Amino acid sequence: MSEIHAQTAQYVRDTMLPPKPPPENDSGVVKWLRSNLFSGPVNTILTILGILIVWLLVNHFWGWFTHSVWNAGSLSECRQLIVERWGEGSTGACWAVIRERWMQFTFGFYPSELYWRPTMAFGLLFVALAPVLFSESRKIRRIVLVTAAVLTLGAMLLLGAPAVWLIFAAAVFAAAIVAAEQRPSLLLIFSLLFPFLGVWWLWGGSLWGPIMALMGLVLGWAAFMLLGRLSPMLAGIGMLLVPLLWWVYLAGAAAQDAERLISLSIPAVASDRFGGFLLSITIGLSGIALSLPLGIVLALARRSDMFLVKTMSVMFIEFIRGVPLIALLFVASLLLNYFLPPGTNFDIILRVIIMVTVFAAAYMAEVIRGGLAALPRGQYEAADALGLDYWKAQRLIILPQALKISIPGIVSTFIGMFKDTTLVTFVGLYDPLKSMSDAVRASTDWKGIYWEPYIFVGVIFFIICFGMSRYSMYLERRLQRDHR
Amino acid sequence: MQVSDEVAISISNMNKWYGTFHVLRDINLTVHRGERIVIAGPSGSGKSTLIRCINRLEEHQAGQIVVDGIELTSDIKNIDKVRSEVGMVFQHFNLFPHLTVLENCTLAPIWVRKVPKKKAEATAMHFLEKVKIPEQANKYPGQLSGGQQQRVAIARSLCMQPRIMLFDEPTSALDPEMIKEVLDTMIELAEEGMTMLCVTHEMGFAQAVANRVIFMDQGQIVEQNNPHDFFNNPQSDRTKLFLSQILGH
Amino acid sequence: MQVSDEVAISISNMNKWYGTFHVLRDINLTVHRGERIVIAGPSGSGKSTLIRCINRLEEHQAGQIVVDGIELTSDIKNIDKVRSEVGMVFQHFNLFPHLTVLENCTLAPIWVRKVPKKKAEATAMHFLEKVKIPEQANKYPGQLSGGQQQRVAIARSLCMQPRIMLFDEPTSALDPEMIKEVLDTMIELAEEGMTMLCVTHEMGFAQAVANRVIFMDQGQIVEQNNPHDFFNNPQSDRTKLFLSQILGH
Amino acid sequence: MADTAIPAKEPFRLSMLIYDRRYRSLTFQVIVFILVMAFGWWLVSNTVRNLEVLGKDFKFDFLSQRAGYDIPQPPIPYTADDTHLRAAVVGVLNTLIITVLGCVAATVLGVIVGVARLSNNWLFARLMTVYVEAFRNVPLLLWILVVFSVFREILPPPNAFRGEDPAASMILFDNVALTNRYTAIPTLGMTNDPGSLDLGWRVTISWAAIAFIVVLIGGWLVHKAIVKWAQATQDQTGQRPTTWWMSLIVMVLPSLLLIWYFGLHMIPPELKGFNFTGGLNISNALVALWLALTLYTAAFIAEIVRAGILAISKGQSEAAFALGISPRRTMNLVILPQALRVIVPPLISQYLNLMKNSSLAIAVGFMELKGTLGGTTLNQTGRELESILLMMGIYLILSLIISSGMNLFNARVKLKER
Amino acid sequence: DTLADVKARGELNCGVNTGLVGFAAPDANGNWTGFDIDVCKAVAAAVLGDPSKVKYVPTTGQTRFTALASGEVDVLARNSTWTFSRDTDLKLDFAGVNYYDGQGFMVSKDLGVTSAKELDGATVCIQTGTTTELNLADYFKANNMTYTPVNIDSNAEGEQQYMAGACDAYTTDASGLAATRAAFADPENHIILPEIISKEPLGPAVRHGDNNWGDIVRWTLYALIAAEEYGVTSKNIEELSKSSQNPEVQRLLGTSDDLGAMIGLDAEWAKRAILASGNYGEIFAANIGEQTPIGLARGLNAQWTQGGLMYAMPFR
Ligand SMILES: Nc1ncnc2c1ncn2[C@@H]1O[C@H](COP(=O)(O)OP(=O)(O)OP(=O)(O)O)[C@@H](O)[C@H]1O
Ligand SMILES: Nc1ncnc2c1ncn2[C@@H]1O[C@H](COP(=O)(O)OP(=O)(O)OP(=O)(O)O)[C@@H](O)[C@H]1O
Ligand SMILES: [Mg+2]
Ligand SMILES: [Mg+2]
Repeated sequence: MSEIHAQTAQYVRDTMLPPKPPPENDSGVVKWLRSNLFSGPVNTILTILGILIVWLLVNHFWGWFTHSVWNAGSLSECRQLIVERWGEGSTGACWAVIRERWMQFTFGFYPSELYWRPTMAFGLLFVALAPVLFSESRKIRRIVLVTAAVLTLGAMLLLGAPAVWLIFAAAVFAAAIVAAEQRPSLLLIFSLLFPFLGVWWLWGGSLWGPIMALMGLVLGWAAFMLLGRLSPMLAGIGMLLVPLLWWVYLAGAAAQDAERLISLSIPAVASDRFGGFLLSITIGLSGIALSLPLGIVLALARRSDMFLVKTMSVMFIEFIRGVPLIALLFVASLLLNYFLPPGTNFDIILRVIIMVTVFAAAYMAEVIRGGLAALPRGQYEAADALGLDYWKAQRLIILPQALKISIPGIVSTFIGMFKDTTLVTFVGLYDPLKSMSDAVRASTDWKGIYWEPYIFVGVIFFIICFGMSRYSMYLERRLQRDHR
Repeated sequence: MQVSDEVAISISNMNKWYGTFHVLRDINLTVHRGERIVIAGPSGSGKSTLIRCINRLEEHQAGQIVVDGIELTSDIKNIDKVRSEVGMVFQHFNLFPHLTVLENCTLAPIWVRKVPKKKAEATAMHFLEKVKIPEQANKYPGQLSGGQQQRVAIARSLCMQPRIMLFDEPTSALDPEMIKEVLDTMIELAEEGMTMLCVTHEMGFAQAVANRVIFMDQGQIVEQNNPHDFFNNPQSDRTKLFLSQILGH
Repeated sequence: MQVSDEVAISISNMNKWYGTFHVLRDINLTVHRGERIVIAGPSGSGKSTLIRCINRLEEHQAGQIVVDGIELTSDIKNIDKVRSEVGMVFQHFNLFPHLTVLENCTLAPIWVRKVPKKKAEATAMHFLEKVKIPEQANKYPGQLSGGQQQRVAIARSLCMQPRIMLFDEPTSALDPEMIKEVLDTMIELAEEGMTMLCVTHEMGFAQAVANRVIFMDQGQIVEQNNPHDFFNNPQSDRTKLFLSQILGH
Repeated sequence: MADTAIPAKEPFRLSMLIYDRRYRSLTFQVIVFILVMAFGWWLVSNTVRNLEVLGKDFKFDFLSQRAGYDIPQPPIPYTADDTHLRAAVVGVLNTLIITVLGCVAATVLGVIVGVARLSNNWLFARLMTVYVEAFRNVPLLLWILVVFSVFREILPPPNAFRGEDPAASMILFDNVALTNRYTAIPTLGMTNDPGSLDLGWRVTISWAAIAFIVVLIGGWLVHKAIVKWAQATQDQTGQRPTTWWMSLIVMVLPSLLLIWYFGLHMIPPELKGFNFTGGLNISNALVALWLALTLYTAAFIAEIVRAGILAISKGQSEAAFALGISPRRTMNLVILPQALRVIVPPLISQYLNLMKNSSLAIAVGFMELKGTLGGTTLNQTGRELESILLMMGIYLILSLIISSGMNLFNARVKLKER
Repeated sequence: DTLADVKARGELNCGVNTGLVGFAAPDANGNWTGFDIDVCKAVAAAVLGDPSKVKYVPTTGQTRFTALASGEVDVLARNSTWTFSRDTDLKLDFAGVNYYDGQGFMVSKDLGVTSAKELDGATVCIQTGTTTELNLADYFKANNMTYTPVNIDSNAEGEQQYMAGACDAYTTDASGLAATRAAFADPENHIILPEIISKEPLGPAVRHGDNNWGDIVRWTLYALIAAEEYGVTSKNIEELSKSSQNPEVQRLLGTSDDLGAMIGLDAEWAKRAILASGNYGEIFAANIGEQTPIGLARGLNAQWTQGGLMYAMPFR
């Protein structure tokens, strides 16, 4: 046995081998079928089981679906038509009810001549969201904005929107599309204004109300800036107190006076006219928008090293997460009046939004806490080392990154909340699923109709939620790629 | 450090594809018992894939691999036999984080070799001493430094008393200070006559212990030679280019 | 490279504990304006902790640290003052990934020093030119190589026009090719007379620019000397051992 | 070298409350605490004033009044003559029953579906995906209604079982009847009835049941001992004896003996009058709610399980394979113990959700806590403040119990890090 | 003071059912119609002079009394049964009865049941949240029978349940039974059993304590009932207010004696209330009478002169 063995003799390849295609039995349809459906007995059984399930489902519902009636004035007419067409004893779906009432499922009891207003608000929402949700890619932003513009303007035209507003919406979209290309940061201004404009478009009335509400924020900011020179502590207190005082004592009167001077009113629509998906979306969106700041505060408090602050935040979050939303809704409808000064009485939708906000904030806090925890410590340290104080570090460095990481979680929270808005039926609001269906059934024409409204509402929910969940998955993947 | 005539691994005309991508092309390689082979080559050249084919972590599609007289086919029994004869150490250690160091080392002997626990633990302690970390036996992998973890990974493989050891870039995830301690362990192992296949870029190590250096590129064995000639007198242009990059740095 | 008589940092009898673990023990150190000090020592010896105490990223529990005439106590005003006098560069750069390079550099001047944006940007460009990457100003950190990122981190610190710079292993997370470009930047800085404290294992750098090398072990300053004597004639056994490991590898 | 003069230690000044790190956080906390307390006090004082204005009081004595309404299938004896308190307890028990049943079933189904989604059977994986997405993206309320209606529309009414040539027939040797009201199953009768133990509050438990429980627990302990012995043998010799048949005997045989001793037999349900009697009628409200909650929650659990398994890096299984450990053992010894750590925390929060979601039972008339205390009782007594606060308190306590279970688990399995 | 509040607001907040055919339901445009709705309209007409100045607040069985107590609604016109404890303990005041109802049972014909006494052992679907649950429990207990309740939250689910044979009997107020039966595809296959097991006087309620407001609602209701008694309809009211010689009618319509002033309203309050949707009989006929799909007979709700219980206190 030698140190250097025969086989270790030198070897040099003089010509490189080109790549070859893989052997035949390793590709093709048969191979796919074999490896994906029938590899082994267990898999074959599963495949057969799957086919069986699909066949059963289709078999059961096919007849009912194919016997669909789209044109009828009432359930009895539907039944008659089905019997006429498909013979005695056959059953079928009566989609005529959807055809007749789908506007009601969508807009509730919103005045039909004003349907264009929520439509516009919803369309412009995409402009407001563009910098937040679609900031990643120019192409996607372009697609979203253009699609939203076309659909919204088309819908507004069909719903008979006044020319002024059509032009306005078109102008906003055009400006947004241009801004998205040139200076995306301009879009943020619209995002900031949108909550106030949205409220105005939905509820109508005087524009001065939202303007004065916005004023409160401006005043808070001014107070912060002014007092900030004196002491950060005072600034913080001023930032909270000044807007609060303004809103409680002055804003209402100021809005009225201003309205008297220059009238900026559109027809008002009372909350009790909200229903259907309009109600769900309104509650869901306001819940998310309002719960975001509250959630941020709670998350920061929960991560704080101050014992009392942390404890209170934990207690609040755990309390809210420990009770069902339905209980909180009952609090909104039954108990909130006990907790507020005698004689205060405000809109049930507003009360529900408050409770939904509080509910969502607890979940949001957990989502954002996750985002905060995902940031490397180095970011905090670098901010410290540069001399930024706590709030500046949070605002400039930590939160922008943490919120971005949290967007998928926020979207999931929103999906959950959007689905949960169906529970408002238990406090007498017209959610699309139960109350609205029941309201439709309460008309003599459609009394007794059962499956069709449920299926319709379910499908719409599915489309919206599925779309959003896919979107959040897409975001998640993107973020994973970015954050390597 | 003697090499026997006995063949430990023999690979002939082996080909492998990932989908339609031809990763390994016509590989022919015979490894004798007691040989220490270092495999080098640019990233993506198929070094890891080759090594992983030897204990069937990847399947090859054409050609033959015979390990210790057992041909690797889809027969599960053969695969199990081969795997318990061949130890493998990964780049990222892949220790089991939920088990202590000792449990990591005794898991396979107990469940695969059916060794009594006491005996398995004694063996494990023996190998832990060999890699110089007997005092860490009851810690969890997460509590050790990278170099210590890699040494545990080596000990874990040794506990199965394999006749062949495969190393896939065992030091490339380590800090410079820790590389040395792992290499020392491997050198010691080599001196005991273990058959070793090692993918590494540590040329010092290659020169010190390898019988043979194999250079791979584009899924092919481009050059093989004894370390001295390989480094001082490379034949192929590719090898020269590669060496200039590695050593010039 | 002149050293003035003025004291920049004075640390006396400083002690620090993490819980019950005594990380820094009786540290006494005086740094004069213009001095360039390299701190070396084995892993876990407390080098990072010492440096982080100087700008109060960590709190010390006993003894005194006076930076630029300001004692570090729990008074936030003092802390803020010190931090804007002392720049720090981290091992992992810690750039803000959501801001462009330019924004990274202007953030602190604008929000802490209340410099007008235009002026801050001019300053930032000046320092980016100094670290030789003005053309990257509008990219995001994620688009740069490690060496470039570290140079941005240095520029970012310089934008606050600190009188003292702290470096914590600024090159240890970099690939060998990139180490040089960062060290060059640091050498240039040293030549301009910046007071620097630098934790590093780059002994070439230490020999080239340091006035003094401090060797730490187990939370204590074990030896300090000028670089020449430190490397060629170490006094303590620990230093000798350490140097043999570092240089021998 | 001129040393800088070292400033002397400062005495306490008022400004330190704001500027000194040590005091500032204290100041801040006190301010926040006072604000929160003030807000709380404001709420309470408003409530007190409102109660005064409405001429109401805040007392829980309505709980001792006669409830006056019936609850179908109360888990403990209950009639309309019982108090609201007892009705509330029935509600809590029903909530617990549905929660426990739901959690168990949802876990089983969720794990199966989660693994199935990773299966390499294309069709089956796709089907599971459809199922998961359908349930995750449609409101639970709709699913509850749908499942309930499916039961109602597909199954025959009890009177379809009547007559010479009935339209429907019982299954499992005429022991079980699936109707659109309930599932009628046999009850157990005993020829040798040992009587019952009175637990007080009109709750009784049969001695026979106690005997079975004791025997089962005993059997389980013996099984544990057998496993321990097997482990010891393995540690000694390396070979693990086959023990499953011993365990089976220990678990089953004593029960069989008891069955024989008590003369246990089944009393099948019989159609009498309008309904099946004699057996046990498990109402469809319970089953449908259970099924809907299970299907809904399982969809979420499936995602958690899938993510958990995917989170364990491929390297772990490869390392195990390279050691020659078989795929099944790899699952048991390496993958599952690690995946569990990832899976359990979100799993528990799904349990919490399930418990909270069970309050939707009012949609199908299953009388759990929300249906009794927060529903009919509230409605009949008009004590909304008391009822709802009490109800929220109970939900909160249940949640805390579940989540403290989670914290315990987390603390136990936490991976040791440097 | 509710009257002042309502006047200041210019709108009456009226608590109604979320959707009960014939009594209160919104149509596709959100316009409310129904028997209870017309009471709200009459009150609004009397107080504000405009029957359309009503905000309908949909309430569920659980939220209705709280909505009233908390001041969210001024009057609750939501088929609520007047009971002792509601009048006293819940601090409501019932202003009168606009519909005398009673709880009954509906069963399928092929069940072969003709009397509620034969329902021993039956499964009964109930709508929760009303007095029906209590009545049902009492009735079966009193008759020494057993039953299985199926407590369903909403009407639609309850009906569906009953139609599929998941309950033997459906129980709710007789008016509701009639409405439900009318909507079936096969109404002829279902019968309403003769037994009425409870008294369910339904009427508008107001908050306890504001007696003046209670008076207004009460006498508005009486005005509607009295109008029918005296033959005052929305058609002939203008004419009668000029020409009627009946002093009672004159007082009612405010042409002699200013009764309105006594309750803080003007003289023509009752006239406007009647004009809003007609007198009691007209309202009944339009919403739930025999000509409507619901097809309820007057029965107990006929005028006392016709042998019914509708009896307006004298306007004097
Ligand atoms: N599971 C896989 N599917 C498809 N392609 C793969 C897979 N694993 C590896 N490859 C590809 O096969 C080629 C060879 O990979 P391999 O990991 O063997 O290279 P390597 O020589 O070990 O490189 P490195 O030095 O980076 O580890 C690469 O091009 C790689 O991208
Ligand atoms: N936050 C902390 N809590 C507890 N112990 C810590 C903490 N940070 C560091 N330590 C410990 O303090 C000791 C000194 O740490 P330090 O990071 O200062 O070492 P170092 O000399 O910088 O080492 P390296 O070269 O690895 O960076 C180490 O033993 C470390 O484990
Ligand atoms: Mg590799
Ligand atoms: Mg360090």
